[in-house]
Amino acid sequence: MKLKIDEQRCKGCNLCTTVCPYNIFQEGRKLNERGIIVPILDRPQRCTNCRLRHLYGRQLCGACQMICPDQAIYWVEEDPYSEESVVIEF
Amino acid sequence: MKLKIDEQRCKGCNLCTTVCPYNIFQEGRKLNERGIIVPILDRPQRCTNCRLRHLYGRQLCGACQMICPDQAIYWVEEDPYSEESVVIEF
Amino acid sequence: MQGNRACCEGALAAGCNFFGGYPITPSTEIAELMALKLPKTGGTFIQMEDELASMGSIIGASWTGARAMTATSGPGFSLMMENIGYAVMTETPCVVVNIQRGGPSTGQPTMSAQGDMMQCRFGSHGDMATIAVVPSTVQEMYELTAKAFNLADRFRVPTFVMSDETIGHMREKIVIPEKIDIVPRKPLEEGKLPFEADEDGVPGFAQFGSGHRVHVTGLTHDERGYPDTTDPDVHEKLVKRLYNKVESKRHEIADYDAVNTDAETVFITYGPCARTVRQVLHDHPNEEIGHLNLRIVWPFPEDTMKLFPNAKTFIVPELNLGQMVREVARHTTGEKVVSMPKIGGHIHTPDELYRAVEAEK
Amino acid sequence: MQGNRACCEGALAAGCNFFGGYPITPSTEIAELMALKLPKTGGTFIQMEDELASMGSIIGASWTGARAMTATSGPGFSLMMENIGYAVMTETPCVVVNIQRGGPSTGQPTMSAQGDMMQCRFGSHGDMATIAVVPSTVQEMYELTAKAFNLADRFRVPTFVMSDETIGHMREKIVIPEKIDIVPRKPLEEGKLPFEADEDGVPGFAQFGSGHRVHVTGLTHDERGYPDTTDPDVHEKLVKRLYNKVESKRHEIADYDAVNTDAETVFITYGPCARTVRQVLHDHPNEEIGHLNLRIVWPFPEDTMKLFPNAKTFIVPELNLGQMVREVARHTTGEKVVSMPKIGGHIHTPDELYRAVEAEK
Amino acid sequence: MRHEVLFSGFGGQGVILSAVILGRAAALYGNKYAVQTQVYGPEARGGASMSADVIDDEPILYPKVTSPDIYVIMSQQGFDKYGSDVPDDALMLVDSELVLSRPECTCIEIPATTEAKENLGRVIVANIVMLGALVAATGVVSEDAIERAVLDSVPKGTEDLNLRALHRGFELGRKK
Amino acid sequence: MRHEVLFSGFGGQGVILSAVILGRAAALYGNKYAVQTQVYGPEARGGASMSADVIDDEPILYPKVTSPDIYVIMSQQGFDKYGSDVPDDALMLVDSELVLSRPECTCIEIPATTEAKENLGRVIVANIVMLGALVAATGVVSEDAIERAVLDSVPKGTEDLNLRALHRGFELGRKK
Amino acid sequence: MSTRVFEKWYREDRLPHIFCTGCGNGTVMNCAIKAVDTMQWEIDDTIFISGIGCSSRAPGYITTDSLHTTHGRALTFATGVKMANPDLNVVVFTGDGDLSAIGGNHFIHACRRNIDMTVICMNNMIYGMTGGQGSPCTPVGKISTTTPYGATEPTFDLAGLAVAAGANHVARWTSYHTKELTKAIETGLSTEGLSFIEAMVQCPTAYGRRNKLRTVTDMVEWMRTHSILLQKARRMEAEGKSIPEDFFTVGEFIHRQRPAMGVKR
Amino acid sequence: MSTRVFEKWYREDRLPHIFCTGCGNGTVMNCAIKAVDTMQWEIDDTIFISGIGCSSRAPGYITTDSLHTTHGRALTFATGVKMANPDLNVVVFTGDGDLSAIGGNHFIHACRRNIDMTVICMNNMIYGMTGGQGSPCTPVGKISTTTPYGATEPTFDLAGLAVAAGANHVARWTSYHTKELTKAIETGLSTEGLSFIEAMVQCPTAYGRRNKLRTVTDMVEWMRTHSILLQKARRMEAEGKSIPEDFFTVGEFIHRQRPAMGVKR
Ligand SMILES: Cc1ncc(C[n+]2csc(CCOP(=O)(O)OP(=O)(O)O)c2C)c(N)n1
Ligand SMILES: Cc1ncc(C[n+]2csc(CCOP(=O)(O)OP(=O)(O)O)c2C)c(N)n1
Ligand code: SF4
Ligand code: SF4
Ligand code: SF4
Ligand code: SF4
Ligand code: SF4
Ligand code: SF4
Ligand SMILES: [Mg+2]
Ligand SMILES: [Mg+2]
Repeated sequence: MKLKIDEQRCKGCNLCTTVCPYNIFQEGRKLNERGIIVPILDRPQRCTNCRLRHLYGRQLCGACQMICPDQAIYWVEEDPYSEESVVIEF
Repeated sequence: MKLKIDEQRCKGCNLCTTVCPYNIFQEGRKLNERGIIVPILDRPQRCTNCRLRHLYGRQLCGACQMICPDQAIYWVEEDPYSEESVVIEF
Repeated sequence: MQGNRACCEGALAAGCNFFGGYPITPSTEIAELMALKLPKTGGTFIQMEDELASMGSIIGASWTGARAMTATSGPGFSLMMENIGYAVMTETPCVVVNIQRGGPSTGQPTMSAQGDMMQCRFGSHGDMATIAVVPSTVQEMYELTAKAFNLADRFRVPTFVMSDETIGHMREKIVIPEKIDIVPRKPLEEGKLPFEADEDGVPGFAQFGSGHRVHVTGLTHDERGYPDTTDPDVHEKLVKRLYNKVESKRHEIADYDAVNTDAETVFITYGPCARTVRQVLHDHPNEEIGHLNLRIVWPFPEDTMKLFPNAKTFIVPELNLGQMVREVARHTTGEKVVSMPKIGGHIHTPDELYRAVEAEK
Repeated sequence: MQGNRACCEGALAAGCNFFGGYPITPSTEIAELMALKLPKTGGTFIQMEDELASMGSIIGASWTGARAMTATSGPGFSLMMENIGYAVMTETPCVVVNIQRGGPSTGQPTMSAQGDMMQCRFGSHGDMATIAVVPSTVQEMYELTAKAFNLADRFRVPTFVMSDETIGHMREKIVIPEKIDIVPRKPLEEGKLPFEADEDGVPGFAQFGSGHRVHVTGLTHDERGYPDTTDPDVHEKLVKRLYNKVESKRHEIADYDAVNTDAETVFITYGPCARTVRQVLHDHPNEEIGHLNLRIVWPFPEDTMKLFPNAKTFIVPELNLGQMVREVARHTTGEKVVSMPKIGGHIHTPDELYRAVEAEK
Repeated sequence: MRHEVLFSGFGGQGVILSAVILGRAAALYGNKYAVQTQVYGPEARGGASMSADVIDDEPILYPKVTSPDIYVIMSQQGFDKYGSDVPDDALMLVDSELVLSRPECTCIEIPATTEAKENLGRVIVANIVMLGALVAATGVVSEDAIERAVLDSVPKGTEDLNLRALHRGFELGRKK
Repeated sequence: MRHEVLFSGFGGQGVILSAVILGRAAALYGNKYAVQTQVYGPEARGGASMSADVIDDEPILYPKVTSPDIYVIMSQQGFDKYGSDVPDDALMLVDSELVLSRPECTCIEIPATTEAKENLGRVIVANIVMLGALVAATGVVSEDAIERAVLDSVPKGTEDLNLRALHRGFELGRKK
Repeated sequence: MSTRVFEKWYREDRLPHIFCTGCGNGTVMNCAIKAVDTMQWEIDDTIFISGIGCSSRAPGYITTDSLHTTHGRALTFATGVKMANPDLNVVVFTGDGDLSAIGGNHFIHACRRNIDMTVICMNNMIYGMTGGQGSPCTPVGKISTTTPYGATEPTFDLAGLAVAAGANHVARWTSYHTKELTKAIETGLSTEGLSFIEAMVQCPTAYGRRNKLRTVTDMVEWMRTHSILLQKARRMEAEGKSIPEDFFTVGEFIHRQRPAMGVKR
Repeated sequence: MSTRVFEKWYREDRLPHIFCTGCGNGTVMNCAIKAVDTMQWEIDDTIFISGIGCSSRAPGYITTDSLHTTHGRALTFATGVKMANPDLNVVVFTGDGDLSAIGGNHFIHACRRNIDMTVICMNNMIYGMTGGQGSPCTPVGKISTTTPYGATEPTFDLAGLAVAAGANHVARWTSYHTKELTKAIETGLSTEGLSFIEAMVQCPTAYGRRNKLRTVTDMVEWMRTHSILLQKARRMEAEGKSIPEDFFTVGEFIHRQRPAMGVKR
């Protein structure tokens, strides 16, 4: 699983940065073209959901997704051959 | 003091007949010209207020007057030379 | 049968199955009868906490597909104005009965009047068009109430039964038709957007619970129903359509009697005043007095006046200080227009009206 | 200064000392400024629970002698209708500001419109007459709001400031007059009954707490103020007086500019459209284009149209689908009346209006 | 022929019901046309209320009474308001005990309230007594018609009482 | 001469305030006439809002902009909505980082947001930077006038920050 | 010289009032007038305000300045009066329908704001004026013209609502309990903030008649025998006993000093 | 295949929504959607209804049939929907202003009738949509555009009012407490009768900014640290300790089985 932030939705509130137990979300630095500073992900592989979802077959933790007021946080199935394990979608 | 019922106001509800401790008010029998049966007074001299108001200088009992929804019950000063001590006002 | 009762019976015959109301003289009998009858026919009667709520409840019910109605009088009608505008904006079919009494304000609760005719047209903020029927007999109360449901469904607008204490509380014999035509609302077609109008300017109805997943809002919205509140074109397109779907059909919607169309002096009436005029015509059969009685006053069928090509004078008796006469005046070109206002609770006598005719001779 | 601010400043200059309101775009700045300013001048600001309550509160305050005001926009205006009728019936002076936005319903909350002009006249049930001022500049917002208080007090009617988002949110420089005339209400004279009118049709004011022991009711009442709801004469006398005290003075109340009175093509405007017409006149100084701008639209000063004896065409641009043009049409005798409706939130451009003039050539 | 019947009394006497019943008798059981209207105040009891029927062989156009030919007056206030300038050729029935005044026209005095109270046991049926008297005295509808209309209109369980009242009314009306 | 200045950006960038300040500078400190208007949506943040000034030596009749000669564009959405068919003889200032497109007309690129964030420490004053640049580049009002208008309009305690932003704007505007 | 009930407070020229024979509203007026008189309030400084309903007709019979407003809105007008001139004494008469159906919002907001006035609700459990429709206080099972099969909607506890909304003084009595009612109103008048007095009253015409309480006395008797002192009810509750279905509590529900608005300067 | 939050319940074509950066409304929507999804309600049988306000925009982003009504009146429309077709599931989103200022009457009546629906109030203690005027829930002393000198009016306890008015299930949580809030809504959805869920939410734009809670996180942090569990508050009360002024209680206020209306057939 890959953790993603949808840049078309994220408004840069940084609530995700406050709730993730692993501090995976970090305050971003760069304005995007919508004038928004999207958080950046710090080693998202550490996310409970990324690691264990397949094992348990259901959503684990998900605190960031629940609190994200903009429905911007989600996971995608990982492409088995992908090199990068985290993508920020533009 | 004389106890009076104002026939122009009384609507004949008979609440006075239920509250007077001396049963001074009795259900009337005759329709008046407004189509109303006004209670009649049975020895109203027995009324606490009639008897004792002058002595104590204030309203006594007055239960009938308070409950009378039509503001129809009142007292007048007695004419010292009057023969009748109770008058029904027409 | 009492007028208010005929109103209920007409509504029930037309399939009314939801009534949300709040009592007010002189319309109360309608709510009372609905409370008695609806539970027996599987419909829902609910007495709401006020008229704002009554209006809200019938709009909500209508979106579930119910034929919904409320009844009130002046003060309650004033309270419904905001939600009436919402019904217009969201194209929610519903029927609002106003048994008019003397206004303004609390006024004369038990007396008759027609003081809310302009309010019915202009009482809510913004531009809009709606439909109003006005009965002049208990029989018409029955028939026009039933018709109001069909009009409401066909055009998807709130439709008003603008009656008054006189007809509402009058009792006379009526003949109940064997069968009332029920013209149901047109459902939303597959592939169409929920606020995408057909050629007639009216979109198909996306009933709640039937899978259309419609968003209904009183904000200016596009054909999907989504708010778009700053684009002038979206607003203009929507509001003009809502207006024209009714106003452009005014002559098709029109429902009236025109008698003695050659006459030079013509009465224009709606509601109980029609009866006085009929009495005048009956009592003076030899004189040429024209009579146009409108059973539907909004949209105002201005062309009906042209049915009287020789008309020199239009006399408009009303139980108000002169309301519909404004419409008559707006559309006349040279004919004299005489307003015959009457307020206080009684209808004009035949004498009064006949004198007005004589004055025109 | 912003238009809405000018409204407050005008009100305060006129002695407004009570504001009861409920926020709504685009009128909210008025409440906000009042909240800031009234406590400092010893007045009372209260944010009520809704617009029905706002209207109730200013009527209550007015009976204690306060110069009371509220401000709202379309949806809130609709909710005030019942209590506006009460103010009319009880002859309670008060000022209601409506900063109009796009309707119907929630519509376009942040856009400009003049869709509530007819509602202002006919929105409450029953027959009544009230006064409405319409500013076309921020300066006029100041002056006409102040004037509204005087009119309300003089005629004892609710008086409306029927502005719109354009003027309400526009900022321009204004010149604050050194002094605003305050014409206080006429007190009830000794020996007169509280609803016994003087010659001008207006009774003296029996302020609460000053010993008049007046009973105020929205029911039809006699000169003592006591309800009498079944006597047609009492009703007729009262309601006609309430109507005529304003309507019979319509030309005295009138406030307008008439420019190029010899013209054949004449614009009739109120509010922001006046400015577009002025621009047209400015840009085309050699052409004879007449302009009648009404600062008071209700009661409608029909005689002002006669100031243009050569008029062949009246063009009425409005930010609605054609409302005041109805009044123009009612009172014209042969002249062509062109309605120039515009909805969606923007005002007409000078070009649009000039093209209309050319079309009449 | 057009008959206009005007009922007046104080609220609670049932004058509206009287007119409703009479109208019903005429329209449903009398083969005529009838329109019933009323004027009433906000008072549930007390105050003068008025109720009227127009009864005709032709359909009724103008529905209100303009010059009643029959008056039924059950209170002094009602008389003062509606009964004081009655045309000479009209007929008036009054509740003889509650109405003190008498009109210029023919007047039939019916002690309806006393009758109802003393002989029938319920003041409430005074209006039915009056109705009976009215029908007997004027024949504006048939006795049979009014009987059926009364039975239609009164609460279950009170049919007997009301019929007795009506019949007593017939008697009192016929006598005159 | 009539100038029409149009500001656009997303809600929260303060484009309405910019127009208010510019209008104020012209009307109160510039000895001119000015009218400020706007179009804004329901969104407190996000969404494209527009604000405009008409500035003239004569009293202003028609208050709205019809063909602005000066554009200040602070977001791509704003450009798309208001900046895409600008006449050739107009002048446009854009926030160079937030607006990706460029117009046909003369365009001055001001990195206002970056400047505000990085050199002034508060993104919120980006609009004041733009305002400074606008005045420096066009002279539609004097630098002194805009300075006084800014001081009138900003919250107590932020005067310094805003003045710095304005002056930085002057510099950026003059450079071009 | 005669002694009518606080004669100077009644408009003689308007009596008799329009209330039906035996209507409890007249009794509640007596109690209110007596309480006001006891407070030695001046006629010219006292304002009675009401909405629409039988009960709301009361101010029209009282000599003071008075405002008979629109249905349900009395408290908004009262708020305007009191906030514009806190030196006036304001008493509001209202009915269960006026106060709690259409006027419910103003009721809870006036309580929340705790505006310094006394609100007396004549609760006859019905819409009297319009002829007997169900109100939010019509007990379950009772007949009204809009509940012909017996009322089914749960009802409001007006006193409880007033407490939850914030009123400083809340009491309930009946028109039978003239002494207690008078006293409760008096306490209300002298309490800063909003005082809410619920007076259960008989409505023989629109309520009693349809609900097997044929005579006026039947209804008064019903109120007398079905009211249960708050203290006793609480004791019973504590003991785990339940209060019989059609009983209601009377007494003082709360008396407190939350911050109030519109208090005399 | 991606896993958005209950993707099928959101109208993708309308996101991002108009809420400001960090507005708590979006979080409450997530919780409500999760609860509805857990109940396995069908999209086509579920109706979301709201009034006017930022919070009331929520239904417009949800895929079901939805009714965005007039300010304050959502519950009247909801009553119509539910009483006309009890088979539909009805959820109402509302704001503190919408529900308790202009809509207060419908609120108490819906609770009284105990209509079978779930009402979720996003209480940001302010009028957000109109730019930050005081609401009946703005705490005393706080700054809003209409309380520039600090709010002075006493406030409503919405949950308390709902209890007094008759709702079957009443709970309060915050947008910080996503788990508890979701659970409370779920309980609400499965309770017959009216469930009222008060969700305290941060409004950085119209409330926080003026009240020294500059950033989104400040406000969320404030809610986290100032909420106190109902059980704890009750314990403290029993011990005679008072709850500090600007603290508020969270938890389940009531869960009961009074008779309800509009229950599925
Ligand atoms: C807006 C409005 N709706 C309805 C009415 C009709 N109406 C008058 S009084 C009343 C009910 C009064 O009930 P309540 O307040 O309990 O007073 P009661 O007559 O029982 O004393 C109603 C519904 C009205 N006058 N105005
Ligand atoms: C009748 C009416 N009055 C006023 C308004 C303006 N208005 C829109 S939203 C709102 C307040 C919303 O506050 P709340 O319900 O707390 O929602 P929030 O925006 O805070 O989520 C107001 C007053 C309106 N739309 N309609
Ligand atoms: S799901 Fe939990 S662990 Fe994973 S990123 Fe979100 S908050 Fe962190
Ligand atoms: S919580 Fe959501 S909207 Fe906020 S910063 Fe994180 S991803 Fe963006
Ligand atoms: S209580 Fe009053 S109204 Fe009733 S019967 Fe006695 S005197 Fe008459
Ligand atoms: S005052 Fe008391 S004792 Fe005297 S008559 Fe009245 S109730 Fe009886
Ligand atoms: S109807 Fe009821 S409340 Fe009204 S006056 Fe009669 S008894 Fe009293
Ligand atoms: S104003 Fe407040 S409530 Fe509204 S969207 Fe912004 S943060 Fe949310
Ligand atoms: Mg009642
Ligand atoms: Mg809020």
